[in-house]
Amino acid sequence: MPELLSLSALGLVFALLLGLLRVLHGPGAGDRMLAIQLIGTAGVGMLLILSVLLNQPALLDVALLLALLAAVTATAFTGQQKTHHD
Amino acid sequence: MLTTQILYALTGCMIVALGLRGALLHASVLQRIVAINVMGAGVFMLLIAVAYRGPGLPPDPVPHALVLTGIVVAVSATALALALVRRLHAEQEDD
Amino acid sequence: MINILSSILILAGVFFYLAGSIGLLRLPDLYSRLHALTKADNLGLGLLMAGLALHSQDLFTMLKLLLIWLAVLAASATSAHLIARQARRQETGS
Amino acid sequence: MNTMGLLVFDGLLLFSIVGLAWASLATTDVRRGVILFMAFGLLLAVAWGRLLAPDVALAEAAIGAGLSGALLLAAVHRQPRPLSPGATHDSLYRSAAAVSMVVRWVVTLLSAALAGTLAWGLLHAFSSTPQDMLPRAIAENLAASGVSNPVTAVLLNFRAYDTLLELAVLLTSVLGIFSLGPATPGYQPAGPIFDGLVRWLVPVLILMAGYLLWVGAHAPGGAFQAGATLAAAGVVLRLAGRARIGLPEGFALRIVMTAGVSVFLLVGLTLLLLGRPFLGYPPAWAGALILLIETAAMLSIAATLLLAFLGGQPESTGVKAAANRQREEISRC
Repeated sequence: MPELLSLSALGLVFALLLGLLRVLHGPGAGDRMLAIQLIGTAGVGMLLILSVLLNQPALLDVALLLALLAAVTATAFTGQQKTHHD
Repeated sequence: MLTTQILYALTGCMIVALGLRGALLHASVLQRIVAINVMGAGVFMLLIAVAYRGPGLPPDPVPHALVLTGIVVAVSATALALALVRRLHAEQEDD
Repeated sequence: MINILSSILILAGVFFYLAGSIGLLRLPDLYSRLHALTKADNLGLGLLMAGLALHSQDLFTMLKLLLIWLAVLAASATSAHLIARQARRQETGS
Repeated sequence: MNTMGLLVFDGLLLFSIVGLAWASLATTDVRRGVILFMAFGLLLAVAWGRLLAPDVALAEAAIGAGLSGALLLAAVHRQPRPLSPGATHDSLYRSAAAVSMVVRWVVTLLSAALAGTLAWGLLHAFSSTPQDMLPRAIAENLAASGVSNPVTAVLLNFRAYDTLLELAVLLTSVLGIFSLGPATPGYQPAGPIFDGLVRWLVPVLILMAGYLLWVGAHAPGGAFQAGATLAAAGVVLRLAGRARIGLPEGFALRIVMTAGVSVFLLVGLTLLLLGRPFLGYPPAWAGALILLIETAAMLSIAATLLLAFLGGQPESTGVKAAANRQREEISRC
């Protein structure tokens, strides 16, 4: 089982690297933000695997927080600030 | 000597250097703020690597506590810097 | 038996992650990439979670894993939608 | 196989982290740099988890991957767009490289030299026999600290002075931000999809903050992580264009802002009056006192970070009404 888990962690890092290429290439800010969402989900997956592999149950909390805060940054990307006098 | 520890510590050094270079060379103030944050992250990585004791062993909690407070101070310093940028910009517009 | 099933689920999850990220990289435009992304989010993470939950065999851990999956599902569906709409708004230049 | 697999995992993770750090600083497009920096923060949280530092990973997930990204993105959105690609009407936001090639190389070499020196010193330190006096002292005294999470024990008992001063630093930074001007204008009201997200995300974030505060005594978590999560809930409300984002107004706001420092000081001084050292908790009371201080600290940290996101003193409704009245009078003239 540990072998399978470290292999899966490697698979997720590869998914992450592919996502990184999209972050670097863009072309638009929207593409980059989508890739960030993918990196976030890959990060959540890696933390879950690490939590079993390293026997650290607290990493599940980290994964949950990471998932929730990914949504916060997405809203930060879309929020439209009012101009000064309305 | 642990390979993992050395790997992360050396990466921390590299990130510090990258951040320092960016903070000194960038003309845009916002990017300098990002660079200083990167530099801080490198220092955090160094400290966490030093605290690591190997798989299955409890790490040293003191550097963890240091980094924890460091992260919170860094974000408040960033916010203060951004407020300064906004004010500077408002002053320039008035000119 | 349970071990084999959980291994299959975990590997299938990783497969969908990879498929999703390849899609994100190869597909031509933002909107089709969005669909690729949902594969990784929904299927990849879902299968991975199911595999790990079977492996853990602990009720509290299973519940937490389920909660994480639901959070990711809801968050990623909405935020992908918001990002795409924002991108369209910027393209049309308003 | 297992250790080998993890080693490759470490290598690829660190490669991605360094690559993102480099890419976020190599570009002159500020918006792009900030988005890359957010991805960098996300991966750092994974790295801290890998190095068995879940307390730090929680803080990084809330702040590095969340709040500082939101702060910087908001600053980028506020940034005026240059009229044409070459137009640098504003020296503050000018991103063109005005530094000469020679300076560039000298700075690069100096940075590399610094990294080399740092690495050399570290390798030197690693090769000598480690002296684990401090961790051992903590492990031996953990039972008397009132909590069983060693990081919380260091933060709120063994080195409580540092944490008190840190809360004072946070308060100072907010006062600094207040002195620089009013809060940024609010956000447009959210559309139906965004609103649907807000309706479940905000309560879940608040619950998560409560959970992190409670669990911090015996597992990773605590006031800092809980405060940052609570602040994130306020940030979402703000971004959704809500008028009320959970911050109290006027005098109540002052109390919440200073609650961390004042409860900390009050506990310390009371102990001093009772003939104990400053912040030297009696072991029987330590658990309860730490929870009391942490609750106050969480509220202060959340208020501080949220005010930092507002970027200035929030206009209370009374002040806003007065300002509107004044504006109407001016327009009538």
